[in-house]
Amino acid sequence: MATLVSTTDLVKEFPLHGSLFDVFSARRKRVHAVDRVSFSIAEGEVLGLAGESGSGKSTTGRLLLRLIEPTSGAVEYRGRNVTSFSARELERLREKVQIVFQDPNSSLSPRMSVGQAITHPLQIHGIGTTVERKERVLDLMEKVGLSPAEFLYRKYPHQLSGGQSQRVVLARALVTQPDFLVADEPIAMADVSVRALILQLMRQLKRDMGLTYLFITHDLATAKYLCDRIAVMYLGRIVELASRDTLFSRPHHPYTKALLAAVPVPDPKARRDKNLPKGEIPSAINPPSGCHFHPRCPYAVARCREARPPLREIAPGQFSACILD
Amino acid sequence: MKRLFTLLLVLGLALSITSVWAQSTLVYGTTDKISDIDPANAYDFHTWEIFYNTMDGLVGYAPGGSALVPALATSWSANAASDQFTFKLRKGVKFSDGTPFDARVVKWTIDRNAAIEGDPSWLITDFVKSVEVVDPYTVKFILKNPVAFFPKLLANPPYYPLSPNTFPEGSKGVYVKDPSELKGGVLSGLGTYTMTSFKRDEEIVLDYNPNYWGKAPAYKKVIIRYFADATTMRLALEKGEVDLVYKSLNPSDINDLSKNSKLTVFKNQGPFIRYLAFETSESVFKDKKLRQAITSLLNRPEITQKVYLGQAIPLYSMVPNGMQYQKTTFKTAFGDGNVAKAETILKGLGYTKDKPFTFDLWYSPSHYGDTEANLAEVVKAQIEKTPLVKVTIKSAEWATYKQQWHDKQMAVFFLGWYPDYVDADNYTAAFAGTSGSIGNGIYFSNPDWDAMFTKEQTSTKETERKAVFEKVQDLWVDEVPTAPLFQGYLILVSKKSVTGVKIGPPMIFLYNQLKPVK
Amino acid sequence: MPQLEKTILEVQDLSIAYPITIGVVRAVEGVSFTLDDGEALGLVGESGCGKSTLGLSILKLHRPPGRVTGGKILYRGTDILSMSDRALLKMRGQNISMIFQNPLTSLNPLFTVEKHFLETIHFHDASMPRERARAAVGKMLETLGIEKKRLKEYPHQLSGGMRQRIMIGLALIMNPDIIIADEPTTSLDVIVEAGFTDLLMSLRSIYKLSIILITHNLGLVAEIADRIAVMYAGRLMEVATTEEIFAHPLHPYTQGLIACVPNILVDQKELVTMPGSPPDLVDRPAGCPFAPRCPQVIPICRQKTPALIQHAPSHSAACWLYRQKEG
Amino acid sequence: MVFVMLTLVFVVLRVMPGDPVSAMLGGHAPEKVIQQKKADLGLNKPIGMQYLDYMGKLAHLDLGESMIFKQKVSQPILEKLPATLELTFFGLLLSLGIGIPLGVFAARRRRSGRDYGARLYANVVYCIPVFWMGLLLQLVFGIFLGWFPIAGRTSPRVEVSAFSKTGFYIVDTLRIGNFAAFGDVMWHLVLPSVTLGIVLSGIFVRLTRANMLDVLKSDYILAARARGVPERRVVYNHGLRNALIPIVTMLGLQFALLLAGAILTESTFSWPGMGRLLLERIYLRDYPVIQGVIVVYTLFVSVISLVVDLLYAAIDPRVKY
Amino acid sequence: MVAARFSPAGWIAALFRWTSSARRKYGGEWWLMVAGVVVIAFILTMTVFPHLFTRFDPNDQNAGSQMTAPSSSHIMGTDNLSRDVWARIVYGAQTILGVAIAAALLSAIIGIPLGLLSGFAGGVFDRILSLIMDSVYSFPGLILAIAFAAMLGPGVINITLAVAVVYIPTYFRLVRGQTLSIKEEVYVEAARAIGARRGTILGRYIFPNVIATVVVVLSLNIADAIMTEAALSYIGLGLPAGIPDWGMDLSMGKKFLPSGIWWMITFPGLMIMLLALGFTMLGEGLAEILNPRLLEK
Repeated sequence: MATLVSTTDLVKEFPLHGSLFDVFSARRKRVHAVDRVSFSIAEGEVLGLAGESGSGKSTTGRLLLRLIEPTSGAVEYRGRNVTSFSARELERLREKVQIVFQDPNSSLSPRMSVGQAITHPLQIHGIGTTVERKERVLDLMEKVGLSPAEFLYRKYPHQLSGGQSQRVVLARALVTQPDFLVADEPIAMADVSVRALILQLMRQLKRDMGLTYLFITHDLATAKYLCDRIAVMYLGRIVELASRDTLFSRPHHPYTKALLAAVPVPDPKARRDKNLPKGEIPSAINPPSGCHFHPRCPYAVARCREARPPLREIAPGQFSACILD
Repeated sequence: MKRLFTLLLVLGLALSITSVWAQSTLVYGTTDKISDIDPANAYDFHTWEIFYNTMDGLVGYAPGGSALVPALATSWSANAASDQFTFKLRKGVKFSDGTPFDARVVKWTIDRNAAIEGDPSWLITDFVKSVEVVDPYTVKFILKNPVAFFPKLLANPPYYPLSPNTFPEGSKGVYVKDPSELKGGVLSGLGTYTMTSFKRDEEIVLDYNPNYWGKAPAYKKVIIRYFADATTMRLALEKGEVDLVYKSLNPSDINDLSKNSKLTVFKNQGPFIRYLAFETSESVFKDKKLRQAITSLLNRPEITQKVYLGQAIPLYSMVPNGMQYQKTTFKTAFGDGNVAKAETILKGLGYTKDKPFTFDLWYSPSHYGDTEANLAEVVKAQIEKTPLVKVTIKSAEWATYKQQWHDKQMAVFFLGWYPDYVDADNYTAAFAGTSGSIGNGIYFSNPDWDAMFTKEQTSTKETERKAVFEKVQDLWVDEVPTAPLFQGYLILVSKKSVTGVKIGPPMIFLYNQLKPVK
Repeated sequence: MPQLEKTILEVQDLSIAYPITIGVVRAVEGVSFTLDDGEALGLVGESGCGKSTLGLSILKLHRPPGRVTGGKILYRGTDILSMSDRALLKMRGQNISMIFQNPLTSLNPLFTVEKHFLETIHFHDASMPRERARAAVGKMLETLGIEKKRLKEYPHQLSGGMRQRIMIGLALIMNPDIIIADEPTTSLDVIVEAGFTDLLMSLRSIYKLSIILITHNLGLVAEIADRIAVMYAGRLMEVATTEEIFAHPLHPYTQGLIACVPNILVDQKELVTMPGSPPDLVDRPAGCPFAPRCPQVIPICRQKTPALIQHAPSHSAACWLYRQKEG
Repeated sequence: MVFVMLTLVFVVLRVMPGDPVSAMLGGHAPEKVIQQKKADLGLNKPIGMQYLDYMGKLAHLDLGESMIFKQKVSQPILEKLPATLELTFFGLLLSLGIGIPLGVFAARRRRSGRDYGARLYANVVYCIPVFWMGLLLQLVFGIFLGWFPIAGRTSPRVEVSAFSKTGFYIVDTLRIGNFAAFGDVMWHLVLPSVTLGIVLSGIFVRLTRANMLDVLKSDYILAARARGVPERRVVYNHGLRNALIPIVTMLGLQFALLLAGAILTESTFSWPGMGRLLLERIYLRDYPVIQGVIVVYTLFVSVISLVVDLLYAAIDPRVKY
Repeated sequence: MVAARFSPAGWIAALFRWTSSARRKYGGEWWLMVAGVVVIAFILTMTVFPHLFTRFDPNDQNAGSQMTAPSSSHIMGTDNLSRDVWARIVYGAQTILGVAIAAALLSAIIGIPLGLLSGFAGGVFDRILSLIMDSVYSFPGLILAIAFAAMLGPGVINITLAVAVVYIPTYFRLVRGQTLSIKEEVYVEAARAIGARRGTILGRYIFPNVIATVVVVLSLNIADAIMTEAALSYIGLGLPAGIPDWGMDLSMGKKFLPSGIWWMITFPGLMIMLLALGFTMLGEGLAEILNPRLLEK
């Protein structure tokens, strides 16, 4: 399969708004939100980006669309370097590359009706006539489960339920028929039963519309359900990247292992001993040296403290940033 | 809260009991303000009043009258041409700082005040060519032109001797802004009192000057309290917190206070007049017919009643009531509210109901007290009694007002006049003489009139002057460079316990005349 | 598993309503359950089902203008709802205490950790000398695995997991019998969540606690709870032991709920979904609240509200399907 | 901020019509003298130069000299400032004293009768023009009842020069132990500060209520209740203390309102403060004094916002400097 | 909506339906707003049809005798120039209301676009503008109005300008603040993600969300402007004589205070308060109604 989207050594640093004295110090403190991240997504594939809060997974998602500018590194879409796109090119790109955010309510302008919100991308990209647009929007609304579409078309976001809002957001992202969708924790805010519906819908849409996803999540269980391959991030770096089956059956990186062990399982018979890492995820302002995970890692050795471990292929298709075997 | 209230109540009570004031202290309230504490620059009534009491002149006015009497000069004489005056000075007089008073001091003072070129310096420089010390107690003034009334000028503060020792060295040509700049912090004068404390806009304390050459006053201390508004001053008087108030109560307050049995109201025609000034050179009122028309519409008794609640006197000549040479020509020529006459004139000029004569009437909202807006409204209503005129009222603060009349931006506006010296000349030449009328924004100039003014200014013959002034007043109703409106009262209200208030036409108020009675 | 020997808390037919400007929200309706000494009860439901209101009402802390419209809450036989204010203050924290969802906002930002503790001790035992109070706090911190220097710190200086541990410490400092944990881990990351679960379990045995765990997270209840009560639209749908619920869920809602959660241990081809959304609590129609979404709905479901009936030892459900079978 | 305001005011003043020099000189002054004076005062230079001159002087803390009266600008300001400070201090004290308790009272029962009552009070009081309030109080308590003096800082019989040193009459009278005068000074403060205090209390009722409502909704309030903390302590110790943080941060802005209110109060009660000074000198077009007063007001506001920042840092442990 | 077209009865019925449902929904806030609207409507009618309210001319100096207390012929008494106080109030409403509304609108027209641009564009432009606006804002507004009024001189237009200047920063800060926070909203990011240009984002996503707050502030602002206008007139910097004006009439009455002439100050002041209160209550009511987030709690 052809590569649709890829990143090479993507870096994003945020300057810190610290105290006055920082201005005088030689270098302003910076947060390394994303630290040399490289991956590629094949056409039709679902890549999962998993990690705890503060791991830089959402930032990575936004960098792919150039919603924020990368500090360095490149993003390629169909072999073209998105990072060097002009404003016009970027505008056109957004017909084909879309994103869905975590909180559907805040993703919709309170003063735009459902119909207006979904139609707007068509207007921006000059697709269709007014009549065609409405037809297309109503069609899509039915498809994503917003029915009766005619009725919901006039509604405003505060009149919708959480599940409906997320469907509106999905419809808006898909109305221009993109081929790549970044889904940034689309179900994190939803209720249990709604989650299942959205996941189901996303799976179905992928099949129907031939979509490629970058699926960002903190929940490995949903990642397992939806993704073909999964990348695990820790403090801005990818620590492990593998196909779903490999990752869940033969995780390599200690952090991946810890993450898998910590996931609560809705099965009383499956209560297990958890070999949990110590403490909590450290601040990204002053990350630990070497392997960021070493202070919490039960297997850490002296070498882990010294240098950043490279992401290496430890088995075909399985990459891990751990020096241990 | 309640406890605090009680506490305050007790404190207030204690205050009223403990403040037993010496009988010899007078608390005097006024809404006036003091300007510079130096006769070389001060040029306002209130500050001059302080000078009358803390300094003394070579000549003075008899208390309550307008006759000149000897003061620091025991006698004087003029040469035949009336352009040299010689004064014999009183001996053994000392300033409050101990400096002896002599002819040298007089010359020093006149020279200093002339050199500083302050606001009132024209009172010296327009008249005096030089001062000569004839001997230690004789001084001679040599004038530029003959001036019949010259001794009257010497009763004004710019001529009052100053003690040279009070002024710091090197202050030549600079006037004093604040007593603190003086040696000893006190302006040394020859008057009854010395100013011992000065807090601008709050209070001034005058204490008896033991070096004063005359009789000791009954009140050894006078505290002048400055009130921001008349209302407060009135209440303070009613509560007995001040003994005497002078300048300026509101008309409504005067009416109320007149009914108060504990108070005495001293009321006299004052030299202060109000008038409408026309810009006669370039504005619409260049045409004297229009000036006549507007003047005929004025209704003076209505103004004094409506706006001043009876506390002002209608005025029918620029020369005030009770003054020598007055001839009320406006009464005979226009009367009051003479709509018929106005309409005849206006129709003659082609104005109709549909094409009325329109103009802006200007006033300055605070310079003459807070009644100005009412004055303008009433005058507007009077003028608009005829449909042939439409008036728009406009106002500007004093600084702007002054600039606007200087720049001929106002066609007709309200003005008032306090005399520089009490003489009909100062009520006529000041408005219609070429130079005087520029200063008041009237820009009236007529060589015949100027000749008449020169004549009365240099003449010492009463009949000659009378003839000139009567002619001028006759001509005034034809030319109407200004339209007299009304004359103010001098009103001083005091407790019954204060007696001896004497204020004559020159408006000199001497505190040493006051006496407390039980 | 502790024996079900003594009932420590009993909720009888509790109803709570919120009058709002457009009507009355019936947040909790006719809920009855018991909690035994030393037992951990999981109260499971989606947002808006009334589980938080129920939890708060046990401390008589439901937010105004909500009021109890019927029922009783008996703590060791005494009705909490009719307690005096003074007795209530004593009971809160000392007999029953509570942990909240968001540990950052649940700590007063202006108070140090120590002040929170000392304040709590002071109001329950004013006579305790300050030194002894400090010692008790120190011991508690040790139990929680927190360094003592943290006492002088303010909440914003602590990490999320640390704050939640402080919250537990505050809840336990007066040695209560019951602890109500309202979504205690929702704001925590998975690994921290797992650590918190471990801590809670160990404290449970140390302090001989009864726990009411309010959550929407089926994984979490599966790990902690002995018994589970499933709530939907203000009503209890099913109550059973944890094993029973996961092995043989009776109520179609419970079945749906379990089936729609992705399970990391299983390979799911398709998730079961429940279309529709919970009913509006203002104008609730007659009948089973789940009826409009129920795949197995029968006519009676829309007419009469089913009661919670025991179908097996320690397994009750409110569903017409099983009443019919019996009947 | 000082810089911006000064520049603005400088420009405003220079385009203002009216000529301070001819206003100050009598009508007799010859043109030559007027020009001379203007040259002395630097008024004949281009505005840009005048501005630079002024700023240069200001940098040396020199406010210049009055154009109308021969005095340093700092002199009238130093004389009037204490009066304004005394008035605003008591006004603020009173408005906080009324506003905060009433706001808490309202917030504790949202949408109850007492809540609506307190809000009505807040709105009505806020909409009362300060000067009207002052006049009504004067009318009732000064004229009809005669309980309080309606103007000035002291009675005419109290000899100010006997104690005036700092200009803060409260301090001055106490310093020399003249309790009669102290009583008189306090007595005069009552109506003006009540006027100012009441009118401003409306804002603090609103502020306190809104912030208390927010705070009382927060989780730590619930958590404190759940730990058995008594209600009074929950409201005042947990609630009010947290609610005070935003109130304190807003205090800087409220202070501007207080100063504006003080001008009107001063004008109504003939209070010899900065506001009256400003008005008088505006009529006279006394540029240097007007500028000086603005400088002082701006400094005043800046100092207050600095104090507010420090206070904020002191009460909120989350803020660090 | 469509059905009710051309049918006044339909409109009224719809209005009635809306009001009754709103009344139930918002309770106290609703009555607050209604009270405000009633006061404003009353005074507004006064400005449009003054002759319906009084038979006297406000400038008629022979309406009665001087300073008579309220009576059946002069319900609010007469002033020192024998004018009817109530007639002055009725005609004076035009002045104060006109000035206040015009000033508030003017400052909104200037402040809103500046705030939008400044908040959206950011950078040096934003920093300089913000510095200026913040300085002006934190400075006592009345003092600024006084300075401007003194500069411009008395007059209706001038006083409007002087009042307007004071409130420009209010709108600027409000709109800029809102713009800044809305700019960070996810839906704006979403708009960028669908390829919307900056202008489109500003016009379709930010502006409509800002404008609701502006309406509330406008109403509260008019209340403030009313009091500022009255204050300027009161201290004599407002209007020249001849135009009936509440603030000026109030200050005219001041000097008759010790004579016990209470009606000359009481009634104009009361009207200022009522009018300001009307707009405040309208604003407060709108704030509660337009901000549904408040009601969820």
